[in-house]
Amino acid sequence: MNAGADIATTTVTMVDALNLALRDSMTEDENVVVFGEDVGVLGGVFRVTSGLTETFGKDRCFDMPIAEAGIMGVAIGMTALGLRPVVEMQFDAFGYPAMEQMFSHLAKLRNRTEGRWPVPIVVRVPYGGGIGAVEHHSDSSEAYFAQTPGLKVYTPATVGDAYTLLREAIAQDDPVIFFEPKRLYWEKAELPVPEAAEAVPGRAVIRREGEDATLITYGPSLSVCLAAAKAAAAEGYDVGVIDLRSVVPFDEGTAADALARTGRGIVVHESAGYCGVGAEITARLTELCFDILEAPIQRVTGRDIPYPPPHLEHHHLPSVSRILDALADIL
Amino acid sequence: MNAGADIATTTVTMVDALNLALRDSMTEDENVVVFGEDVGVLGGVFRVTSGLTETFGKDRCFDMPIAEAGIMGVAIGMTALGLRPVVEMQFDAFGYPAMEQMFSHLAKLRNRTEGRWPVPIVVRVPYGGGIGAVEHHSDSSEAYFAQTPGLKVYTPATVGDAYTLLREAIAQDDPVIFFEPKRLYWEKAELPVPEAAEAVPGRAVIRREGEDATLITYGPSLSVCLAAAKAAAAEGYDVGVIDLRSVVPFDEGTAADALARTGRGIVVHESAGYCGVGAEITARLTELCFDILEAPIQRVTGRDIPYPPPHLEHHHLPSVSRILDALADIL
Amino acid sequence: MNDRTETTLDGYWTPPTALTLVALRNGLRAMIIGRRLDRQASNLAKQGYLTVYPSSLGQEACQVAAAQALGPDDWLFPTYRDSVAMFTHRIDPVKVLTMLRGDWHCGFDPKAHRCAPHSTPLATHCAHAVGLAMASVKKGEKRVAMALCGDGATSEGDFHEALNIAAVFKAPVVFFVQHNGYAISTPSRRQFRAKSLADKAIGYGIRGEKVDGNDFVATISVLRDAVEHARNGFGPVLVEARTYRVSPHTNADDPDRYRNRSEAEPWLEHDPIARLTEYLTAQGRLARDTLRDIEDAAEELAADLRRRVMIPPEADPARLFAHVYADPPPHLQEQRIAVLSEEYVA
Amino acid sequence: MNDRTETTLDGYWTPPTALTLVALRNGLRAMIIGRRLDRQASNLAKQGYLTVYPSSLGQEACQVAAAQALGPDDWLFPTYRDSVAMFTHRIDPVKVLTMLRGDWHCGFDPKAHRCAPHSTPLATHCAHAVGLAMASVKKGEKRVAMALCGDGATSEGDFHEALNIAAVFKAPVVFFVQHNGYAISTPSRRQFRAKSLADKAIGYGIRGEKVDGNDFVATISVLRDAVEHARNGFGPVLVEARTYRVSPHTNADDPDRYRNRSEAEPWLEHDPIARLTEYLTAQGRLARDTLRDIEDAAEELAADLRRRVMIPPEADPARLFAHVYADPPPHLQEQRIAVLSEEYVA
Ligand SMILES: Cc1ncc(C[n+]2csc(CCOP(=O)(O)OP(=O)(O)O)c2C)c(N)n1
Ligand SMILES: Cc1ncc(C[n+]2csc(CCOP(=O)(O)OP(=O)(O)O)c2C)c(N)n1
Ligand SMILES: [Mg+2]
Ligand SMILES: [Mg+2]
Repeated sequence: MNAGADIATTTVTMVDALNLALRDSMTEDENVVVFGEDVGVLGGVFRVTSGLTETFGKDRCFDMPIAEAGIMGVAIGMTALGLRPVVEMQFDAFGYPAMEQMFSHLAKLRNRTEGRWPVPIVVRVPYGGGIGAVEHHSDSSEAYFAQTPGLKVYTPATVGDAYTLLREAIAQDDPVIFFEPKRLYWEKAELPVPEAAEAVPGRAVIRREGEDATLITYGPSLSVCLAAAKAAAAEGYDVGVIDLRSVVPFDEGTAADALARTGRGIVVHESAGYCGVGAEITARLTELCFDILEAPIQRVTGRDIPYPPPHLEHHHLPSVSRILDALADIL
Repeated sequence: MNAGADIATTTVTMVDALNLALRDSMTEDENVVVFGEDVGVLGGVFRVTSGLTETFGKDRCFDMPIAEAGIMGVAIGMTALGLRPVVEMQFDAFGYPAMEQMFSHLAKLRNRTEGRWPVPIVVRVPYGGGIGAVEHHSDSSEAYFAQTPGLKVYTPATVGDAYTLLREAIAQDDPVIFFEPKRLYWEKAELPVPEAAEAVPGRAVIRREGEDATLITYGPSLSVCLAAAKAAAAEGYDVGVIDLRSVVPFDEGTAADALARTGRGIVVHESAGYCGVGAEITARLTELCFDILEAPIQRVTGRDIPYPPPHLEHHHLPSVSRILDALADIL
Repeated sequence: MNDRTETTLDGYWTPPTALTLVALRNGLRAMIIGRRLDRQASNLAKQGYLTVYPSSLGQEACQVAAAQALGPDDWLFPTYRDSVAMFTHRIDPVKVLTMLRGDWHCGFDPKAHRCAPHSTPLATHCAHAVGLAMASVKKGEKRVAMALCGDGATSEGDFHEALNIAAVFKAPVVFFVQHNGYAISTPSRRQFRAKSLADKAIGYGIRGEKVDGNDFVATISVLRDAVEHARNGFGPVLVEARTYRVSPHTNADDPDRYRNRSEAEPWLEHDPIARLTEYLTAQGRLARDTLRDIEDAAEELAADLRRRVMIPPEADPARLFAHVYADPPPHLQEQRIAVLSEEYVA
Repeated sequence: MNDRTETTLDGYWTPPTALTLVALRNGLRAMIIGRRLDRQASNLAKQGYLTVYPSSLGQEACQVAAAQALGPDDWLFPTYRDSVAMFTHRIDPVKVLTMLRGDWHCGFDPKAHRCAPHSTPLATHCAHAVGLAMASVKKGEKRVAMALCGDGATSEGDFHEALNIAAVFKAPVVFFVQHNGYAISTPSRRQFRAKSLADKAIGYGIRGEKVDGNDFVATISVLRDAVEHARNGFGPVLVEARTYRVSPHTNADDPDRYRNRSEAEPWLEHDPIARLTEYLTAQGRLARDTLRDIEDAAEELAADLRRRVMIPPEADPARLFAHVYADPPPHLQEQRIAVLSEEYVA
């Protein structure tokens, strides 16, 4: 079932790409194990782990009791004997019970033991809104993890990156909180999977070049930014878009280079703005580009409110019009 | 034992001031209850709740089993019948097990119920380092809470504010995460307590005027900033210091006014810098003062590492010399 | 720990305090109405009028008994699965469904109805029930809090902490576990290994009961006893009701991926509504007319529910900002103004 | 649940698999040495050479039995209180004390010693033990993991989740609770209401044992059985040892605020070292000389510990950055350079 290797081009969803990444990693390294709530025979509520139990057996992909802290703790313990667990938190907010395990152990164990006990764990977190889910099902908690030293934070915005970033997250020795934008799960792409493997984590990618202003974003907001850039083009503005791919590490070089050309930037993300990841990006890029900036870097983010109910979520989320408004302020 | 009312001037520590604030609030409103781990007959490991059980009875101040999520959940349930719990998390990192309760319920319940179920809870968190404590005992987690909509985040830097801010936190209807700088617990001040009640939360205070640059800080870092300002004065620089007192709400007006005069600012805090509170302050103030800034706002913060062991913590913490270095960069 | 399953799977358990005929008829009525509203809600979800709906089909005895075992000052702490309990607790069905419909998170006044919002984060509300119960004792009141949860939720640390704290403080709480065999796709044998969830009571030093959750008579009797035990200062009670989740986890779930349809058969044979109907009929206590009246009332309520849910809810963005804080910080006030002015523009 | 307290409080429990004389002498030796090192550590803390020290005075039977019940591939998951268990597990005392001394968080190689760093966040390491045990099974190994914790830690949700998961997977873990009567100032009656913590085993469907934790013979026998039970695929075991925390919580604690000194008396009469010494002496199995030899060895080790702890540890700031990540992000590399260059300046 190592499908990636011999298929030239195939149309897959992000769910498929993630599934394939898990399969390929599990095939390559028998220490990779996958577990969480309903990830076995059901294949996860989003089907990302579909068929893994069938292919690799119950030993390699299995259901756990509903105990997120316990799941995280078990994963940590397993690394002592060389396993490389990939765990799923069913929805973003349901990872909160595991925060003590993640902040006090996952993030710190390598450091505490001076590298003797690395914890190569990937925590997959379906995150964000825009899918009309009821309360507690649409949080975006990446900033909590981004500010925790010892953790890495990845988030793909494309089907290809979903594959590549997940593969890389599993392969490396640092713990990675892997944020999967739920509303992109069913996005499709033509994918010669192994060849798409150009995404280097920690390396942002320029999704659109632009001379007038730069949008800096990640995950679910990339498509909104691309749409905004297109709309701006119709109004005569040449707006570039940068996809960070990982929040930790943050590729400030790529972002700063783009900003240096345009002198104007907007950071866009879906999670709340106050003390969000956008604040860090803004502060760092301002420091790096202070003399070149023509206007203060703007932020277009989720509002500083609990995630709204489905009928109201569009008021919360960054939208093309909010980005255009912000562009109008600085252009 | 409502000691504050009739004492003219008395020398107290921050621990005493906090204890007095609890006493005065408990006397004034019988719905105020205090609980947590070892807060009863022991009076808390830092003695902040000393004597409360004796004075107010076991019904008003009591020990709980060691279950932080449960403690937080119990507090939330109590508010349905009008109680106003003040709970203690024994050390900052030991509040992590309660994060789901804090993020998914405490922060959201008023909003979910459209104001029908307010949750007037104060969570007291002894935080920060500098006291030579072993691992897991020196975290500063204010940014996690500052970025959670629905929560307020206070932190006193003086003995007087410890009293006033805690009183106000207990009196108001929003949940407040109240960060107490452990290393200031034994600071002393002359305190005509009720008269010192000038601290308005959400209102920053200028601790030192200065025309050349502005240090913006809170909690345990205030004294470091004041010392740095003094050292800078010796070198001929007139450096002002602003104490925010609360991170949510953030009094951007006071900070921006000061910055507008100096054109140069440094944000100083002890928690890790990456995605920390300083990023938000920097980003907002840059936006407000963009045209007036002579240099990018600098940040002097804890390093982005797990809190170090006692023998190495001084390399981590903001110090006078690090602040002076940052000043040298922008002056 | 008392086990009242054995005696009831094939017969009917005789309650220590006799249930009045009125109580049994009320139970039957609420079960029939509850099932009808539940079916209506499932349909509304399929048709897109609700975002999602977790049905409690087959669990009506538990749902109704939970609500009906409570006294007039007692509180209910339900989960997403417990809409029928909330209907029975006399909350307007439209307001119960608000969260699932997606116009707001909670549609009713929790204090007026003595009912917490549906809890989605599993087991977290168990501690809320304990807090309320402790506050009640402190205030010299005699309220009992009943926390509902599923078999899966018992694996969470929050469940344990709540039970233990309640035990230490002898808090008047009834923890009512509807053991319906599944947590989404995970069967209960992969959730815990004990013979019975009620066995956990021993480890907390509290009273534990196991009951046939498809037997209304047994379930309400056990719950009433539990409520009075708690109310009278004897401490919390853990009640496990063995039942079966006949429906998918929610309308979005596909149970064919993880269980055989035939598995449901014995449970359908023990359908709680059929059993109580049969019992009352056999005893000559249920006239055909009465049954038809109930069914008519159920139809009417279902039609009313459908009609009202189909009216598009108002979606005023001002609501988003109105109650985040009693006293909002300045940055939020700015955002509120921005959102509202966008509205005027649009 | 087996209760081995009653039989042992006044006598000595006869183990099912006879303990060899060597095992008993090893136990006594380790207890005497452990207590001496523990006292040395307490003194070093008072004198400021350690930041803090939580003594296990009076709990030596538990400490030593825990370590000595393990086989050569088994792992220990200790708390801050379990330094004596770690000494017995053959980790250099100076390295055990590194965390408490404050030069680094963990001073030894956990994998080489099959011992996790002391866990401070209560009960969190219980799940780590489960994970290790599950990995061992997956790898076809026969390792057992032993997680130590206190009575207070059993109130945490993490304790529950770990036991439940271990039960479901029949993971080879021994959860060993040293019930020493206190969690800092909180007596165990305010921590839980069950008659015995071992009763919790029933609710998890696993084996539970209660033992007199001041009786070395009983404790090591129960733990050995538990370890072999787990190793042989019968699932986890919960062992509660009833003992008493003779010392303050740590050297910084003042127990006079919350308990009467007289409370310790019956426990001091059941001192584990005195009991085993008496037992062996009464049986003619312990020569005066042997005892003196052990005591001499203990003195020597304590002196060595003192000497080595008093040498100021090196405090190289490069350590702060060396292992935060395998592959550090750029902002951290910058900080590393900044800190190191500050160093060169200073
Ligand atoms: C803390 C948390 N983790 C995970 C989930 C996702 N989730 C929702 S329902 C469910 C299964 C719950 O099963 P059970 O407690 O048996 O209740 P039932 O649905 O059977 O009524 C899960 C895992 C959640 N809501 N909260
Ligand atoms: C999660 C967490 N909460 C609180 C604490 C603070 N704390 C340290 S030791 C202790 C008491 C633990 O008592 P017990 O488990 O009985 O162990 P003992 O100290 O008696 O050996 C507490 C509350 C902690 N370390 N971790
Ligand atoms: Mg269930
Ligand atoms: Mg103890």
